[in-house]
Amino acid sequence: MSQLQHYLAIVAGGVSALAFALLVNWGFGSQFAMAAILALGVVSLGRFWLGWSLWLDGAIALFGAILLMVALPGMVPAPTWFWAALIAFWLFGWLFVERLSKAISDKKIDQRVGVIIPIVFGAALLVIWEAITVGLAVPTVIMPPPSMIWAKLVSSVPTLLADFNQTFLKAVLIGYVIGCGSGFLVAILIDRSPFFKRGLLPLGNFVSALPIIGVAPIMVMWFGFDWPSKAAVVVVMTFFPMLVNTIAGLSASGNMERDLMRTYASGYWQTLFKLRLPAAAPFIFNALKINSTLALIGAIVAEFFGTPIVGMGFRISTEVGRMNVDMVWAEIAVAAVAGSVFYGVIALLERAVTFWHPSVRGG
Amino acid sequence: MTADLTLDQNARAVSSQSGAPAAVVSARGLGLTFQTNDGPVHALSDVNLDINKGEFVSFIGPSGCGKTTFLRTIADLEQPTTGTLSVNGMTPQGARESRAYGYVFQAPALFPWRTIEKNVALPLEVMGYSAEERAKRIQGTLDLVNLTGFEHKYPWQLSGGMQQRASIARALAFDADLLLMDEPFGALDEIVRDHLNSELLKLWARTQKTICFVTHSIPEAVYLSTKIVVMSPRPGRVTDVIESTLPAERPLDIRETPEFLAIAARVRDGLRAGHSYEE
Amino acid sequence: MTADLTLDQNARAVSSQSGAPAAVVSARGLGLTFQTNDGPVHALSDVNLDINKGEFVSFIGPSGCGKTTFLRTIADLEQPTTGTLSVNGMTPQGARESRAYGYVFQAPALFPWRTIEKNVALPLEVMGYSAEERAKRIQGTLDLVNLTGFEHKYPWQLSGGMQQRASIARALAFDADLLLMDEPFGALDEIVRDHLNSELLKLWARTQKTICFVTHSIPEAVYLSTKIVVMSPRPGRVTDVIESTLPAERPLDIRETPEFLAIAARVRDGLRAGHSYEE
Amino acid sequence: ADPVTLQLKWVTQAQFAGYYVAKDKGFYSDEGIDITIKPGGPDIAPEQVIAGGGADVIVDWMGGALAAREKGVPLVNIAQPYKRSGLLMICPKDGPIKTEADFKGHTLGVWFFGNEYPFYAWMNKLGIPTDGGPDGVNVLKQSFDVQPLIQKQADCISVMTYNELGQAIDAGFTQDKLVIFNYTDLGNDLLEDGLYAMGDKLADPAFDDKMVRFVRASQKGWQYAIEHPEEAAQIVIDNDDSGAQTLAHQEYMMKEVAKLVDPHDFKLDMAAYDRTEKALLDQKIIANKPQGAYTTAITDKL
Amino acid sequence: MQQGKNAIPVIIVLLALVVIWYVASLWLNTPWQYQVYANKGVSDWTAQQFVLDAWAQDRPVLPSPHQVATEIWKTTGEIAVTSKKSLFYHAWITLSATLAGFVMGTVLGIFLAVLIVHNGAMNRSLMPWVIASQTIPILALAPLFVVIGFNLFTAPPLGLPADTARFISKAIISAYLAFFPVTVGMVKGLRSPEFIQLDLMHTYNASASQVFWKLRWPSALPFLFTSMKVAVAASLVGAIVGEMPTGAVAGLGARLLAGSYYGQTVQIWSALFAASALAAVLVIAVGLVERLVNARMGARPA
Ligand SMILES: Nc1ncnc2c1ncn2[C@@H]1O[C@H](COP(=O)(O)OP(=O)(O)OP(=O)(O)O)[C@@H](O)[C@H]1O
Ligand SMILES: Nc1ncnc2c1ncn2[C@@H]1O[C@H](COP(=O)(O)OP(=O)(O)OP(=O)(O)O)[C@@H](O)[C@H]1O
Ligand SMILES: Cc1ncc(C[n+]2csc(CCO)c2C)c(N)n1
Ligand SMILES: [Mg+2]
Ligand SMILES: [Mg+2]
Repeated sequence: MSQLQHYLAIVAGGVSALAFALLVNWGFGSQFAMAAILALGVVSLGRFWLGWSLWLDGAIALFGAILLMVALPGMVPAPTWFWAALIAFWLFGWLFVERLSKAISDKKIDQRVGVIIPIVFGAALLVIWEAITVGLAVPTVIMPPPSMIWAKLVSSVPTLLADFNQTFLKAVLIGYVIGCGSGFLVAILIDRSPFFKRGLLPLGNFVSALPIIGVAPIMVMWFGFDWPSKAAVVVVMTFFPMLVNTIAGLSASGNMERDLMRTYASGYWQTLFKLRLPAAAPFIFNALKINSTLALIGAIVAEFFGTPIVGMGFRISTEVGRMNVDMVWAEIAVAAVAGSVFYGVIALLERAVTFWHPSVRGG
Repeated sequence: MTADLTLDQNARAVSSQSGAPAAVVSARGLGLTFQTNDGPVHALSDVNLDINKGEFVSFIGPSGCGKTTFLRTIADLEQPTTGTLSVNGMTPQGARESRAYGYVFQAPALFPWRTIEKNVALPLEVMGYSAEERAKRIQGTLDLVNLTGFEHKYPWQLSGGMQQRASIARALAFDADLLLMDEPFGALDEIVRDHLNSELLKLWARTQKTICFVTHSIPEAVYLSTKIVVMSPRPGRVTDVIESTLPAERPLDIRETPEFLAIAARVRDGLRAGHSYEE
Repeated sequence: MTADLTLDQNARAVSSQSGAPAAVVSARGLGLTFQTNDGPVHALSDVNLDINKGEFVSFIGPSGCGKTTFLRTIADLEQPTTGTLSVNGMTPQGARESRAYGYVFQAPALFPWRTIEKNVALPLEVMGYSAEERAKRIQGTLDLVNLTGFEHKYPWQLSGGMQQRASIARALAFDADLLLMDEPFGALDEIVRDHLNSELLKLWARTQKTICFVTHSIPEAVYLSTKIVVMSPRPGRVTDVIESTLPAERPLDIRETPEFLAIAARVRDGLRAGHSYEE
Repeated sequence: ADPVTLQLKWVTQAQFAGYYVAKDKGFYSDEGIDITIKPGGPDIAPEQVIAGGGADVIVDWMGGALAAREKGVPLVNIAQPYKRSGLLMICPKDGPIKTEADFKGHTLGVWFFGNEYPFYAWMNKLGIPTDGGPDGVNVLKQSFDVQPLIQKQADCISVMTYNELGQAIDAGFTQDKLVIFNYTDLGNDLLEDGLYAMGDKLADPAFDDKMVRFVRASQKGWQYAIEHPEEAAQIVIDNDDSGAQTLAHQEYMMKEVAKLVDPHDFKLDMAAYDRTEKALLDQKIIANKPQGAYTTAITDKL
Repeated sequence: MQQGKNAIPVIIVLLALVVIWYVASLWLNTPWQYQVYANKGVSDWTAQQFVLDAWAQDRPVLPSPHQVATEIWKTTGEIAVTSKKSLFYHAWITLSATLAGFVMGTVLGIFLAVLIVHNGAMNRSLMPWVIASQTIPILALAPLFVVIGFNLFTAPPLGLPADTARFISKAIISAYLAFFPVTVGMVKGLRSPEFIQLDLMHTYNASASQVFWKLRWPSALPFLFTSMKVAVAASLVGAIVGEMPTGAVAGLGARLLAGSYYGQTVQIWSALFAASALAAVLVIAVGLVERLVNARMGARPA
């Protein structure tokens, strides 16, 4: 056990004991299961003599969190033992993750089990969020609890779908394809003219650092209210990163490789397709990944400046005005999931296409 | 080992009929100066050299003396600033465009996204060979370098020595009878290197190509060559051209014979003369 | 060359009083297996070896045979899976924590943001030497490797050979009388290498350190060592230990003597026996 | 002095001239009030600011305020300076829309963020669906200017008499070139720009007293502003941190808002309240009849 | 040298862009210009006059370059920097939030990177969420966040003044955007020492903090600067977007938005240019610091 694990184990056991005492003092109520889990937490201090499976730590954290969530609605504001128990279970979760990660790097547990770790982390955040918002009776117009957001999410599926369709499937995807596609083509055109390349590359680099999001009102003015103006913002935002990365990628092939093609008296297009584009693939994917997050942001912000009454940005700004903050968060959850999936798909594609690149080969 | 071998032999037959050995590479007063930020660098100056058909010529000299530059000039990858250079009786550019040579770099420079087979196919694709012809040649040259069975591996799945052999196969796949090799075995360990050296000698004997070979290793140069060109540091000049007196048949332990050691000593003296230790 | 030299000589005096030469490194049935995704790799198996104080031991063997692994195990950079290993009579970890050895890697591994002087100072800073003491030692060791005058240069302003000398100075700067060197001259050209080899021999004679030296070059191994350890490929075993019969005084041209060539031939035979060409 | 924070519904402009005048003329300090005026903006919901404790009193439209009440923010109307609505829907005369009957199948620009309730109430009254079907109207979330009209992106747009209408006129759409639907004239106006405070805080007599003094000073401010429109416009400009407002436009706006505000009577008109409440209930913007959403206690004490 | 070589092409491309801009501005403003003449009843216009008028409209669809240039000059050169109409004043407001956010983001980014590099569990649990955090459209959250943040900071127990609260809220959004590139870059950078360098430190029996300060930190510096250039640009975006919902009070974002409320396209474009210039200055400033540090660390001149 590392030093950190040592301390975590001691503190987790100690806080369990504290929570147990507070619970007894509070007068049990019907919290027998909770008392049992806390008692188990105290028993875990025995690990220093007997050993204790890391899965047991995980189980304490999991069942403890479930019991807390079940007990929560009936006790607002939450009593002191509740907070002590929350801290205890969080510490067990942390300890579990520490130990699991250690076991994986020591190759004692399969690599793939590692996905639990970020899930535990995310779940812990949600539980703590729920506990604080509900347990401290935070006004829901300021911060709704996850449970309320979830309820809103499942009850507003048709609205959310319509918004998703408008913003993501139309504005984002179309803008993304046009922006990335034209950035790529222009890069290839420019690449043939060293003059243009020297003139445009510094400018492109410069423009990609600018707050392009500021063109959103202009695009709405030019392209109207519906999704084309949002797609236009996405096009402008994604164009330059693609341009700059593709140009950089096209000069990424090694001198030796280019000399090799020269010794074959290979033509421009042959060298382009057989050497330079494959070598540029990692750069192009880099731009595709950057752009996947930029595109969503651009489309949503553009919807603040005038839109038909559907779309994720529209919904967010309107529902903030109506104080339906749960709906706002539901929309944000959809955006986050859509964004992560979008990013993930491109990352997978990247792995498949640039399978040969050391960064992919290496795992 | 089929079409290209036959072609090679025809070529030989023609050249030998013409009497005197034909100069495949011929440099006269060749000079090359790089313009850099710190002023001009004279990489080559007044190089005079003839390389005849079927010779195995090694270039040896201290680091930075211009060996690579000379090879690159032959390959039309650099333009000479003074003097003349002809390759197969043409300008270097003409020779490159008629695909007169194969070039093997110090690093294998295989494309990591292509399998070994596809890497060897690369020059053939560029030069427009038919799919059928390609398949035949790939098989033949991979055989020649002992890589049969590794067609579908990717370069990173092979050891350094195997990668270097694949890059040689790639240079052999098309009909060039001049082979330019720039420290092809520099990165390999001594034993693998010994092995590839003797394989290269056999290949040379079989195909009768003309080979220009850059190396840092004295034993390697002596073991392989019919002619050793010793170069001095910048401005890169040829200080000695040593014709090997070793027999054509060279087992590896020829390297312990007095004759071998005598040639090696002469090369070493030539080298040491031009070397600054503080470098 | 001051404090540490004096210490060294005291140490020698003590060890020679005790009669039999003390084993600085002693391996008994040493084995090391790496667990990889493709299954276990046996890098070392059943290695038995004693290295005595003041010896210069070279390790030679085909690529991947475990030379580096053995050196790293001595240095406590890898943990043996079977057998025992003692360094200066301690466990490798104990030896490392008492800073019993200096390690020179194949690449100079100088920190590019530090001047030569500061690079040599690095281990001294880590080990908590006073500023005064540091200055003295830096001067001494840079003298020893002939780098006086380059204190304030950055690594990239030096040639490869000079960088490698700086990295040796870094390993000498603190009082370790065991020096572990893993192909320190592998990346240098032959002439520079010859030069550094004779410098290293002089240094060894002056400081009386124990040196473990990994190399791929047969002449280098024979030229430098009092003892040559020949290793075979995986699973890495010691196949031959050759005690050199060459005199202590070794001019560079000793390499053309029959005695030298005989030892070299024995090493080569040992090597070839264990080498697989397909690798 | 007692600190009071006022959250406006929109950016600093003559729409709120009375409050700025009261501040700069020292009417608030005369009443022992240390005032902070927070400008709003397109994405600021005053209801949310007050719910989070960021303000003591807000300027709001009644639609938004009653909707927020149902969300658990106990807003109470304490005074109603604006008696008439300034909201219009305007359409170019050469366009397809001449009367209410022509709306079907056309595109209308509407402001959201709590400003959409009067429009929905009106459409509800006309029985026109707003989901974009062939029998309904197509609704756009309108941007902040009259561009949609100029660019013909919408057939009609929302404007305020005191603000965007001026811009439209500047852009060449003079009154004779427009069809104008006036929410007040059509009887569709929902009360705008009232003052709201939190019901639970009002229960505290000290707070109640503070509000009385605040409203009294505000009323003085409005009286002064309406009597001295040029000076009021200049005061607004002086208070505008964005530096975006022009004096000419603020003078126009001051002149127009004077027609909507009654500076001598801040009492809530019960008829208007009842109509607003009914429209909101009919449109299901609120589900239950609100209780205690206004108090006359403050205006009675003036 | 490299820059000198590029100067001429860059200038020519820039000139070409200006020409294209003029043409586009004429083309986009033409329809409205016809309308203007029609409204005014002017019919005897010449082509030359038409072009000049189209380039000098009050609210053009695309303002001409000289209009933007004049506006920028008017709002920078001709008035005191402290005036609320001065672009410098607004740029400073934005800049201060940007810098605060940038510093916070950089510190947070480095902190996370250090955690991730030194702790396996942190690496596995944080890294995926760090990536996911950027797929959340924080910019969409900005209104909510700024309002909530603003309320939290101004309300007790913190009770900060409004300006400070607004400043902090903006800075936090900026920091949220800035930390990501820094974390990613620093994780790479702190892992960039080669194994042999780490082994070297190990042979000296160096402690974790010695390895960090003598090896990891110096080798990560080049990565840090590269990511800081991205981060500073991202913080500026964050500050600008953070200004949009805070009540359009001050700052370049507020200018942008205020311009768009009133259809002041010239103002939008000049704010956009000011923002771009600010971005350029910030990136160049980070680049200068980088060169200074590089020189001190004896890096080989490029
Ligand atoms: N493109 C270039 N621009 C400027 N100088 C160059 C260029 N290429 C080579 N040089 C210089 O020309 C000289 C000869 O270089 P070359 O690469 O031919 O040496 P070499 O003999 O192959 O050395 P090595 O054994 O290290 O490969 C060197 O001083 C080198 O620095
Ligand atoms: N960290 C590791 N994980 C897995 N396998 C390893 C590791 N390090 C070395 N090996 C394997 O152990 C064997 C011995 O490696 P080692 O580096 O000791 O060889 P070497 O004799 O130094 O070779 P070379 O001459 O190429 O340096 C090789 O097969 C190598 O692939
Ligand atoms: C997004 C947006 N909402 C509203 C208005 C118009 N407007 C100006 S003042 C005001 C509120 C009156 O108290 C309203 C609705 C706008 N221009 N943009
Ligand atoms: Mg070379
Ligand atoms: Mg090794």
